[in-house]
Amino acid sequence: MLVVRAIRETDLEGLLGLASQVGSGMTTLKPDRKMLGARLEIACASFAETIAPNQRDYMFVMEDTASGKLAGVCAIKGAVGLDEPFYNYRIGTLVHSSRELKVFTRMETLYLSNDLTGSTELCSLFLHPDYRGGTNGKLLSKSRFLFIAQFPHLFSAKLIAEMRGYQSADGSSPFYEGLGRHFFKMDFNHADDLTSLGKKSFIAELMPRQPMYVAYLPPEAQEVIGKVHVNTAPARRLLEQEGMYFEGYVDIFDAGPVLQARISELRAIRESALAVIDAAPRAVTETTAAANEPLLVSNTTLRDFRMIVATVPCEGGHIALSTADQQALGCHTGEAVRTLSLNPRKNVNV
Amino acid sequence: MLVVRAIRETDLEGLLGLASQVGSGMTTLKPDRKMLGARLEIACASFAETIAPNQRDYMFVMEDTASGKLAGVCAIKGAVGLDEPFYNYRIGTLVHSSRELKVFTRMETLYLSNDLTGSTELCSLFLHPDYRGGTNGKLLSKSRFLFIAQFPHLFSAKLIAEMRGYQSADGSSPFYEGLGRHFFKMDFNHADDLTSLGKKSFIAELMPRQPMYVAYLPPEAQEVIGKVHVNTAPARRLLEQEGMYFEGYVDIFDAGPVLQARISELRAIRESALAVIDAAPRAVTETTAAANEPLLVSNTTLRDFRMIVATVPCEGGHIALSTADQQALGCHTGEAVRTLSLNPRKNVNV
Amino acid sequence: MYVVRPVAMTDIPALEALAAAASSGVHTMPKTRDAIEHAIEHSIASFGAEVDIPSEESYMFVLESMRDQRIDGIASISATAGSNGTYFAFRNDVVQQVSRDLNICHSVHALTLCSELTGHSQLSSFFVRNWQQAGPEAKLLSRARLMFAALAPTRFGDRFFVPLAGITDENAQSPFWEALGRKFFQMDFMAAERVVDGARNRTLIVELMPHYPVYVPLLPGDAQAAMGQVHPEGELPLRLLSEEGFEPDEYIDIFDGGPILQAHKNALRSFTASLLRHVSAAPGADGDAPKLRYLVAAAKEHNFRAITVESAPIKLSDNIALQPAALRALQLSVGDAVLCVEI
Amino acid sequence: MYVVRPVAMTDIPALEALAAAASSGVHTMPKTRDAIEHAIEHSIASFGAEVDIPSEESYMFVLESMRDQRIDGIASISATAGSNGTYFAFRNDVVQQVSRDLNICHSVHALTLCSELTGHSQLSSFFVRNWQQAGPEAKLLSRARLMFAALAPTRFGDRFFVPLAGITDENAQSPFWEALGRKFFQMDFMAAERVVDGARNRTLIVELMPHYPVYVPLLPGDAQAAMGQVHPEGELPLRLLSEEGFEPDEYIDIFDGGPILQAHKNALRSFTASLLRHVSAAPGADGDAPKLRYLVAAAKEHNFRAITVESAPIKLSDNIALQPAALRALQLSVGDAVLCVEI
Repeated sequence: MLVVRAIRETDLEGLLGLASQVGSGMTTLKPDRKMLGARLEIACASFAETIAPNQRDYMFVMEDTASGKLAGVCAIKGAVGLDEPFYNYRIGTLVHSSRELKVFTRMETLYLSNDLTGSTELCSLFLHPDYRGGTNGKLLSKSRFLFIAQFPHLFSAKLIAEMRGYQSADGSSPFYEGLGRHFFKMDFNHADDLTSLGKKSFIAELMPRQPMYVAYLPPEAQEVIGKVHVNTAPARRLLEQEGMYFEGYVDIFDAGPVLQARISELRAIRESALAVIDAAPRAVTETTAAANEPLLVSNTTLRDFRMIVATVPCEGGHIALSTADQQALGCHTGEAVRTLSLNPRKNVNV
Repeated sequence: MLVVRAIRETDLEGLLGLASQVGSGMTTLKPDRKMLGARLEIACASFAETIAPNQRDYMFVMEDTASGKLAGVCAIKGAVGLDEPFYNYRIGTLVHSSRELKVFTRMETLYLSNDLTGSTELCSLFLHPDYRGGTNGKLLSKSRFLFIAQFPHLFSAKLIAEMRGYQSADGSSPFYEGLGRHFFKMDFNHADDLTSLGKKSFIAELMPRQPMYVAYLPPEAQEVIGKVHVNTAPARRLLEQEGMYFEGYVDIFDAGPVLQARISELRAIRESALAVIDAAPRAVTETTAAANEPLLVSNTTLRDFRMIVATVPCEGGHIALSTADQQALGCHTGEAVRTLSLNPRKNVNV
Repeated sequence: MYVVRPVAMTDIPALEALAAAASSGVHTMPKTRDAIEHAIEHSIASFGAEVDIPSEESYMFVLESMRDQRIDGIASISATAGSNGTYFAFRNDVVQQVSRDLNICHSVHALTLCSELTGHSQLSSFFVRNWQQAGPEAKLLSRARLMFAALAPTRFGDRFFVPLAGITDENAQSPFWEALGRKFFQMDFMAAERVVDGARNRTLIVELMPHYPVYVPLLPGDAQAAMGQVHPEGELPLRLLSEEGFEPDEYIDIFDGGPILQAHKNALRSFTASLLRHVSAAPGADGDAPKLRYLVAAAKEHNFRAITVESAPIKLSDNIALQPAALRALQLSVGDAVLCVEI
Repeated sequence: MYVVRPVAMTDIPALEALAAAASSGVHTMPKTRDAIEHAIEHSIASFGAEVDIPSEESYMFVLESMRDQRIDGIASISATAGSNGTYFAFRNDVVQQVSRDLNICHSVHALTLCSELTGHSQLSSFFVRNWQQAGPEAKLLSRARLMFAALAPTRFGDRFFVPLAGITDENAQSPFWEALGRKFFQMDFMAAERVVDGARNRTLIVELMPHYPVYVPLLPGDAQAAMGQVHPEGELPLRLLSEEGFEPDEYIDIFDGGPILQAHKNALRSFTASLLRHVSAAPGADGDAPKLRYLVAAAKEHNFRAITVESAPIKLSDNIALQPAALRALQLSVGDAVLCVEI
């Protein structure tokens, strides 16, 4: 069985193993023992609540309980941009209109901004190739929403997730080639690496500060604004199902979209519910398993947060969980768990 | 009984009577026969669908069926800013940080923008003083959401509502005195009137174009950014209940907030439902009236849209409506109506 | 011999003929009979006005051949560029980009819509017939305006500028306009020039043109290449004005990217290198003493006239000796004051 | 008689004494022994360098009394302002606001953080002992730097500027800083000057200072009033440099709002009005011929020296007659070239 759980100090080797599978393009998860060790320490302090909420970095691992191997990782940063400025381009609209000439021109504009400063961020999602398939990706990605729904007071009002931007077949970024290269005079990967190393003062030094009309960019660069890397499209859909939207913020280098939501409006906040573990589950599950929809189920403890997918009946505030499920969650009959349907219900009105 | 309904050509006199009660501060509803007549014509064409959706201006009146008098008015503009630029200030964040000096300064910034161009707008809400009280204000304001839920395809993805900004006891606007006056060199009311008359090219000519740090403004001006006029606070709360939020856009003159929402995320879209009018309502209503919560109920026809508040049982897709209610809605037993609880349900998770 | 003098109503037919010879490269020159008449009337009124503060005055000069009274050139100077509006130009800013951590140092050019030329004095409408073969008379015409300004400084600002037409291709398309103006105006270059009537001080410019700086590296190559490039018909005035002390790099035209030359008057030779001298009668033949070419202008505001002469160096003398023909051309007598500058 | 000459290592004690007499009003002057030593070494190396393109050179001059060899003043000039960074200033832009519909026309000032002075040559560190009573020797010291630049133009840019300290109150608070810099730096004016060490070319400036124009009407009255106002100790250089041709309105200092004077070299008298002459022996007493005061500088880069003399007008002469004492001060002989300008 796969369990998503709060990371522990003993996970460092497993985490390094996962990171070594990541490859380029994910600047926050590099197989660097020192960096990952430091991050793990912060993560453990986060679940132990020994550091302030906006300094926290909750990391979760997906463990295969059969082998004890780590199958994936994901994280929630309490707040971004409070130590180093967090930059985005925001896409706005400017209208140029002359009644005399009957000209009405609507122009998109890029503003260099730190608007998302202080937001809670979903990040560092990686699922080992051996485990891709079924509901594993959903469980891993969506686990964070159930965690937020259980502990909303720990987070900022705004939740964001940066998506990797579009790349051409040769791995280049048309947006970077059309804009950033003129100002940074270095390769995309080099510039991107520098930001992940925290060397961000060069952005203030080199980046054009003034709002820019999108129409100035070459068509190839214009077209990819807000578009994700082809490999990232499924991850984007999962987040959108949970109520996250592209609201016009993009990465300054590759123009990848930032998805965002008010935490209070997340599907997990609106639809997740507490349920008491039922005393006699077995008979029920066997008869009606097919009729049940898959549920995300988590325990309610911060320090040893655990979560699984279960396809069991849940009605009237009661849930039927097998002994194995209860063990995976570290829960017992009669205790409360939080549940959320894995897939969103269709909205009949739209 | 009070019915909110699509406006008709014959309502001009009643509308002028209402407008004469409005007083200053509401630039879109002045007792000017020519202006209101022209607007009424557009409204009638809107309900008749003889003009394009983004040119439409759906006006609703609240009629006292006992006297035939008009008790209130409200409207939905299909799209703003497509003929004349629609200006706002957007509040953004810029971080100025120097690691060398250990200085980290987070500054709010005002950007002159036309970002809301093309949005659907709620506007022109006015309730006659004789009718203020009970659920009348709610019925009038919220009627528009039920209309949108019934006809979502007629509107833009984004819904906005401009709220009147804060004024001092003497009627002056601290924000205008701190900012606009330096550039417009005229009184607030004069500038505000000019914009309502559509003479907006002066904004392009006179308004400062560059982003501005809020910290440059006098403290009195900074404090009122996004604050509503004291008389507007109840209207703001009603809109917020329906899922509209202040997202950082304010009026360029008085810094009154713009509330906004994705139409797909409105409470009315998520929670309103169709119900069939029940054949034998009487017995039910008498016994359980106290237990029922008040409902907004509307018919489903665009051209003669009508809406009331009813405190009747509604369950399992059936609603019990009295003959009087049915007459007010222009509906009959067996036909479908759209319903939405007048007050939002509490979200147990937040 | 040529003389430069203020335009007169009798010059209308001559100016019409000149306008027919000029192409689109001189967009500030009046071309229709109405426009010419109006410009002449305005010039006569300007010369006649008592001026304390420079305002809407515009002074037009013609280049007249003394031999046959033919008008071979025209040149104007306006007291202020934006007297009935705001004069817009792109300022060519240089942004230094330095990152010590990354050891990067380069500069980026950015074009900013600015209105600071509004109060400056503007030179315009320079055109000489057969400009490809023009001789010293072209220098005379171009500089005479500035000699007038040097004589009547209260009629002008402290700074002067000259917009010169930029380059267009064989289809009258401007690569600079294609990259910039078209995106906002949504029309062809020539159509846009028509709607603004060659002016750069119209309300619709601030309504339509970009409010934020244009980073030059983002422009297509042909638009970048067109920045500051002059239309072939502008090459002559560009050369003459550069010799005078004008500098080309600070501003360019918002429509076609043509150069806008500008200078503080203290940097112009007509102001700093001109010498006030008195007229003396020319000796007969003064043999083979070395001669220099001077522009000589009557030192008076109300019957301003200017010619070129060859003369012995006057740097170390209080006088300049003029032949009777020169005195007639200037309508002066021995003993009168003249302003001279070597050309 | 005073002579201006390049600083030498032996001047260290004299410069320490001078620095002690100067207050905060000359923030560009080296004040500690280390700073003074370093500045002198840098100056000597700069004078000794062969320069093709102006770069990090900085030339320091002292004002020496010929009678007692006392050093009574110091003045510097740097080849480029931003040789090790970007030199930041506020450009004082004027935005014309015109609405024809509303019949409104006014101009709004806006301060824009700019780096365009980076490549210009900078005058700095001007200080004269007892400046309240300073006579013509102050003019000599101030202008000698520019005469050197006129003699060695390849060592300098085409444009020059001089930042002058702005005003502070009795508590060393700057009203301009309170309204602007403090909001970004979150510290006192003097603390900020300490962290940047008086420089305007540090990375932290671009990190912290505002990226968008500051609309002047939004500043508090006392900050607006401080814009372009000079510290009392700056009044003397302000007057001298204004006479020279510098203009004060285009830039102000980013910290205290003090004036930054600037000019193109073609607008400076040392460049345009200086005359190259040859030294002739002074006649004995030349009676009551009218005399003018001239600054006379040895026309050579490597032992540059300058003095002031009274002389008959030299405008119409190829020579200037100098007394033996003057020749000794300049370390020149009859027949040598000098650059002269009336002061």
